[in-house]
Amino acid sequence: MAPDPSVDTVPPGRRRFVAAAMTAIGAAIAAIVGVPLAGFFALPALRRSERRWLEVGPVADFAEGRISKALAKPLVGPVWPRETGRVALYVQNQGDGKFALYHIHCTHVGCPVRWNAPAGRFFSPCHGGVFDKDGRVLAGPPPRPLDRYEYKVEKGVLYAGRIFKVNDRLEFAAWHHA
Amino acid sequence: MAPDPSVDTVPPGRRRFVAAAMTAIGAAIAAIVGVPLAGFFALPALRRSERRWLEVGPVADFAEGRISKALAKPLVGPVWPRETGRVALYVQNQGDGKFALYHIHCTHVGCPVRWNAPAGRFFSPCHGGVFDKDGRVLAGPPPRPLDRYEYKVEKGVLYAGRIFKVNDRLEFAAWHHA
Amino acid sequence: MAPRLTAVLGWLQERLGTREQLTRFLFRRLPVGTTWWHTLGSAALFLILLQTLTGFFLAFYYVPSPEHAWDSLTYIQQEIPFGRFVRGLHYWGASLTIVVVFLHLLRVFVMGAYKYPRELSWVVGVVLFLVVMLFGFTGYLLPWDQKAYWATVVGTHIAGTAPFVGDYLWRILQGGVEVGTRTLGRFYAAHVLILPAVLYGLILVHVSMVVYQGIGPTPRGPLARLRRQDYARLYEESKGRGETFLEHLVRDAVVAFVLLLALAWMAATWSIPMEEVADPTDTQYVPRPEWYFYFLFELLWQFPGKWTVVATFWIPLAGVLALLLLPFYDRTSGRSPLTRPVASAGAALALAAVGVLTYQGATAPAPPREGGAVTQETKALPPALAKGAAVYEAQGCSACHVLKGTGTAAGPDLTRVGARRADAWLRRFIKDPSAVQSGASMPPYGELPDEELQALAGYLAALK
Amino acid sequence: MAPRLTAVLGWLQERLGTREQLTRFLFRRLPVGTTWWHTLGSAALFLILLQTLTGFFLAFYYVPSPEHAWDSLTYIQQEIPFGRFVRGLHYWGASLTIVVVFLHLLRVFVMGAYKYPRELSWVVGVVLFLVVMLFGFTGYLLPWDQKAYWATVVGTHIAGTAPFVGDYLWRILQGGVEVGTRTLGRFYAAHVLILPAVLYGLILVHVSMVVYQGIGPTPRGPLARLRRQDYARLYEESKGRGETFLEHLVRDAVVAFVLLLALAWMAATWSIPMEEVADPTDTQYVPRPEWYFYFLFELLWQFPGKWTVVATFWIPLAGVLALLLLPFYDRTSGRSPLTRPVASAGAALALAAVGVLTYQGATAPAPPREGGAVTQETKALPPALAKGAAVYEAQGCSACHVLKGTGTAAGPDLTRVGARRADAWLRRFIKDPSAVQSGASMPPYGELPDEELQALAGYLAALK
Repeated sequence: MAPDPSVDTVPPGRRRFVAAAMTAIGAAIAAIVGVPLAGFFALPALRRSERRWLEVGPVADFAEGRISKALAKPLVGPVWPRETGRVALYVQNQGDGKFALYHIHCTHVGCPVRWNAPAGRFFSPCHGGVFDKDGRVLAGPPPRPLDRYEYKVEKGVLYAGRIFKVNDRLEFAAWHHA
Repeated sequence: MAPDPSVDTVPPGRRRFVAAAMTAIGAAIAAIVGVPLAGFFALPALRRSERRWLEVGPVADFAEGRISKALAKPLVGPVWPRETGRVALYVQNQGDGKFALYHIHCTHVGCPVRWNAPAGRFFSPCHGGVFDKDGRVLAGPPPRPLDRYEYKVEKGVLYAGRIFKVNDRLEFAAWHHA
Repeated sequence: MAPRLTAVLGWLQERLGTREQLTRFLFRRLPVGTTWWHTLGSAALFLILLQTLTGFFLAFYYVPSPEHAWDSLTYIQQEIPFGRFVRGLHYWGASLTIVVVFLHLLRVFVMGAYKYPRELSWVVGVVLFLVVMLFGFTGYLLPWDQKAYWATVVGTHIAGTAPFVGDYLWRILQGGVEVGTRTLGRFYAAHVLILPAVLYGLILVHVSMVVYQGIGPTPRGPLARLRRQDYARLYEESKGRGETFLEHLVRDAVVAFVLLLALAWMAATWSIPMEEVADPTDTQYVPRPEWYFYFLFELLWQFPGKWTVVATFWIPLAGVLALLLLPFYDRTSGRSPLTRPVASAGAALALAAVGVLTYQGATAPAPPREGGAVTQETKALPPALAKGAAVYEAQGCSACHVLKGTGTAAGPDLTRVGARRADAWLRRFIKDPSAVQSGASMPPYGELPDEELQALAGYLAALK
Repeated sequence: MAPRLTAVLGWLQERLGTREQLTRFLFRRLPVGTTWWHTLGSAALFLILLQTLTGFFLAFYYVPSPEHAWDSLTYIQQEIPFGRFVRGLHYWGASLTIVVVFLHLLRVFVMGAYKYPRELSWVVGVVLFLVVMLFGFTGYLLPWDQKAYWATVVGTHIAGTAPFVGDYLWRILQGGVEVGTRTLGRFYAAHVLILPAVLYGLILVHVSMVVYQGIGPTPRGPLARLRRQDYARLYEESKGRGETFLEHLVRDAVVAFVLLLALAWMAATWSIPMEEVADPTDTQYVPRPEWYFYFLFELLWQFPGKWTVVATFWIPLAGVLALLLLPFYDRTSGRSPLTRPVASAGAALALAAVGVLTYQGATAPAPPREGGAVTQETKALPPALAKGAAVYEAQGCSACHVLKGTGTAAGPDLTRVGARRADAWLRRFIKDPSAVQSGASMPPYGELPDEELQALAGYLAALK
C-alpha cells in the first residue's frame, strides 16, 4: 500500500485530454454557480435607486437662514426589513424656497459632524475637520465639502433624495455612489 | 527533508513524563474551558422555574361543563426576547371552581390535538390518537392521557402554571420536565 | 511545458517535494475495473461543497430569530437577485445530497468495500451519513414556517422518548421546554457551525484513508473473494494494470457536472414549498416530516402506546449499530454480494422496509379537514345522505378513517364500506364497536343521538 | 504497554500505517536550540481554536440583526449562565490572538525563518495575519453598539478611499449605501463562515509545510548564516542532535495553559466595554477604532485632504507588500538579525512607527464635549474668565484644541498657552490667524463680537 511512484506514466496525449476536459467542466461549473452567487452577493449592494424620497418634514419647521438637524421619516417597504432606519441630516433654509441638505458624515473618514450654531461651523470630532455653514472645508483633513442630498418641496413638505458630492465651488461633482 | 524514522528514540522515562504532563495540562484546559461552556449551553435549557404563571383570562369566559381553546398572555421579561410567545391551551371548566387545562400537544409525538365539541373528543391528526373530554386515551397510539397545566384562580382570573403528566387514572404522574 | 512553468515547479519541488505529493495523490494508480459507480463518493463531496457554498451566501441575508427568520427568507426570495435560484440550489441540493450519500453507502456495501482493510473508512462513512441526516433535521427548522415548526416539535418529541436521557435530550435540543427562540438559535448554530466542523473533519479523515489505502476495488476476478494474507499482493497487481486517479477524475467531473445541471434545473423551475410563518398556537395544523424522515414517521403506526419507544429509539439505534458494526460481524471473505447471502438479504430486507415506509409516507391520504367542514360534494347529496355526511364531518370520523383519499388511515378506509357492511350492522358497530367485533380499537359512540346515528349509518351504507 | 492496546495499535498499523504517520508527525526530530520562542505558532493556533470554540457557543444565542444584536448580547451577558465569562474569553481572546500572531511573525522575522526553504510558509503566514485582522474588523460590528457602528462607518469609509475600486468596495462591504441590516448580515457571515473557512484552509497549508520542512532553526552556530547548497545537510545534522516534537509539545502545552489562565483571569475580572445600542442619527458620538487599528487612525493626521488616500491605501498596501514579498527581496544569506542590518533596521523602524502611532492612539485626549457644555471647573472661575471659558466652549474650540486633556489635537495644546502668548497677540490671531502667522491653518474668527473675543483672549492668556 506504499504510494506508487508512477508520475508521468499517463501518456501525454491522454494527459492533455484530461486537462482539457477538467478545464472545460470546471469552467462550466464555476460559471453556473459563480454568476448567480456573485449577483446574489453584489447586486443588492450596487443597486442604484433603492432609496426613494425621504420625508424630512414641513418646510415651516426650518427657519430661514438657520441650520438645524432633522430626522427623516423611515421608508416603509412591502417585505422585511420593512422599515429603513431613520436618517439624520442637517437642513439649511437659504431663503427663497432654497435649501441645502447636508449629510452628517464628515467627508474625511465618516465621523459624524456637529453643527455649532454660535460658531456657525460644522466640526468633526475625529481629526479636526471644520466646515463653514455652506459645507466648505475651513480647516483640517477633509478632502471636499460636506456631501448633500437632492431635495424637493411638495405641498409644503421637504423631501430628501439621493446624496451627491460637491466641489470646492459647491457645484455638483458626483453622486455619492455611482 | 525526508521524514526521520525515529519513533521509540525517546527514552521510556521521558516518554512517560511527556504523557503525564500532556494529560495533566490537557485535562486542566478541558476543565477550565469545558465547564463554563457546558453550563452556557445546557443550563438555560435545564432551568427549572423559567415559566411563571401565565394569565389565561377571566374565569367568566369559560362556561361550565365546556371545553374551549384559550390563548394565554405572553410573559414580559426585562431583557430580550422580552416577550415569551403566546401559549395556546384547552380549558375545561369542571364546575365548582375546578378546571382542567390541557396541553395542545398529543402525548404520542407532539402533533397539535383538535377539540371536537360535537363528538366530545380530542383528535390528533397524525396517527389517529383519540382522547376523551378528560384527556384519557380512547384510541390510537398515545402512551398516556393529555398533559395538563397547574392552575390557580386569583381575583376571578385563571392562571396556568407548570405542565405535568397524568396517569390513566388522571392522577399526577410527573412534571412535564424534570 | 513552458520553461517558466518548469522553473516554478522546480522551485516548489526543491522546497516542498511537490512532485512526490502529486504522485501520491493525483497520479496514484487505481485497481482495474474502477467504474462510474466509484464516482458516488466524489459526487457526495461535490454536493457537500456546493451546499456549503450556497449556505455561506444565504447566511449573508438570513436572520435566525423567530421574529425575522421567515421574513428574511421571504426577503431573499423576493428582493435579492437570484435569491430564488440560490435558495433552490440549497433546498433541492439537500435532498440530492442525502440521496447521493445513501447511494454511495449502498455502492460500498454491494462491492464489499467495507471489508479489510477498509473497516474504519466504513465506520467513518456511516457517521458521515448520520451527520448529513442531522443537517437535514436542523436545516429544516430554519425557514420558521408552519411545516418547519411542527416537524421540529415532532422531532424533539421523538428524541424525548429515548430511555433515561430522553427528557434531558428533549430540553437540550430545544434549549428549554418548548420550540422557540433558543431552539432556532441552537439549530442554526448547529447547522452552520458545529455540524460543518464535524463534517469536514470526518471528510478529511475519510478521504485521507481512501488516498492512503486506495479505492475499494470492484469485486471481480481474483479480487471477488479475498483473504487478508493475499489482499495486498492482489490489490497491487490490480493497480499495476489500472488507470491513474487523474483519469478517473474525468468521470468524477462529468458526474458533478450532470448533478449540477439537474440541480440548477430544479432550482430554476421547481418552486419551494413555503408555508405561513410558524404559529405554535395553531391546533388545525397537521405536521409532516421531510421525505427522508417518512420511514420513521410511518414506523410509528406499528408501535402504539408504550411501544412507541421501539419505533422512536430502539429500531433506529439497532439500525445505526447494525450499519456501524457491519465490518466487524460480517466475517465472510466474499466481496461480491452473491457470496455473502446473509448480509445481502438482511440489507435488501432493511432497504425494502425503508422503501415501503417511505412510499407509504409519500402516498399518505390528505390530512383530515377541520371538524365540521362540509365539502361542495356533500352539499350536492340528497338531504338524507347529506345529513349523514355532515354527522361524519362533525364527529371528526376523518381523524381515524380515510374517505375518498382524505383522513387518517388509523382505522379502515370507508370509501366503499357500504359494499362490505349493511346499514344495521354499521349502526350497531358505531354504537359499541367491541360488542360487535371483539378487539375493535374504535371508541364507542353511544352518546350519539339516534337520529344522527341513523343518518351516519345510512350515509356510510350508501358508499359503494 | 497493555496487550489490548498493543493489539489495537497492531490492527491500525496493518491497515493505515499509523506507526509511520506518528513517526512523521509526533516523533519527528527538531533542530537543536528549539526554544520557548518556537511555541508562538502553536500558541496562536491554540488561541484560534479557543476563539472558534467560544464563537460557536456565542452563536447559539446571538442574533445578527440590528433589531436584536445588541439585545441578544445583553441577554447572553445577563441571563445565560457563564455568559459574561464566555463572551469575555472571546472578547479578550481576540486581542490576545492578534498579539500572539504578531509576536509569532516577529519571531520568524528575527530568526530569519522566512528564508530558504520557507518562503511560502512566510507568505501564507502573512496572509493568515491579515485574515486575523479581518476577524477583528468584522467581529467588531457584531455587538451593534455605538462604538461598533461608528467604527465600522469609519472603516468602510477608509476602504472606500481606495483608488478606482473604492466606491464599489465601500458599497459591497456595506451591502448598500449605508451601514445597516445588510452590513451586519455580511459581517456576521464573513466572521463566522467565510473567514473561518479561509483561516483553517490556510492553517492546514501552513502547518503541513512546517511538518514537512521542519521548524525554522534558531540562527546559531552553523545555522546562523547559510547558503542553499549547505542547508539540507546542516539542518539534518542539527536534527540528529535535537529533541523530538513530542518533547517540544510540552512547551507548547505549558504556553497554551498559561495563556488560557491569563485569558480566564481577564474574562472573569475585566468588564467588557459595551455602549448604548447603535444610533446612526447621533451627531455627538466620537468614533474610535479598536486598539489594533489605532496606528491607521492616527496615521490619518499626517495626510490631510487629497493625501488621505496615502494613509488609507498606499501606506497599508506598501506595508502588506513589503511583508508578503520580504523573502523575495531580502536576498542576504544571514539568518541572525545582526547579519542583515537593512531588513532589521527597516523592520525596527516600521515597528517603532506603528508603536508610536498606537501609543498616540491609546493616549489621545478625551474627545471634545458637546458644543456649549460648561464644566463645574468653569463655573468656579472669576466672572471675567468664566465668560471667556463659556465662549471657548460655545465656539467649539475643543474640536481642534486640547485643553487640560480634553479636545482634539488638530491645533496646538492650549493648556498653558498664556505662558507663550500675550492677550493682545491672541486677540489678533483669533480674528485672523493667517495675517499674524503665515500658513496658520486655523480658520479666522472675524465675526466673533469684540466683547466675546476679549473674554476669550483674556481667558486663554490666563492659562499658564
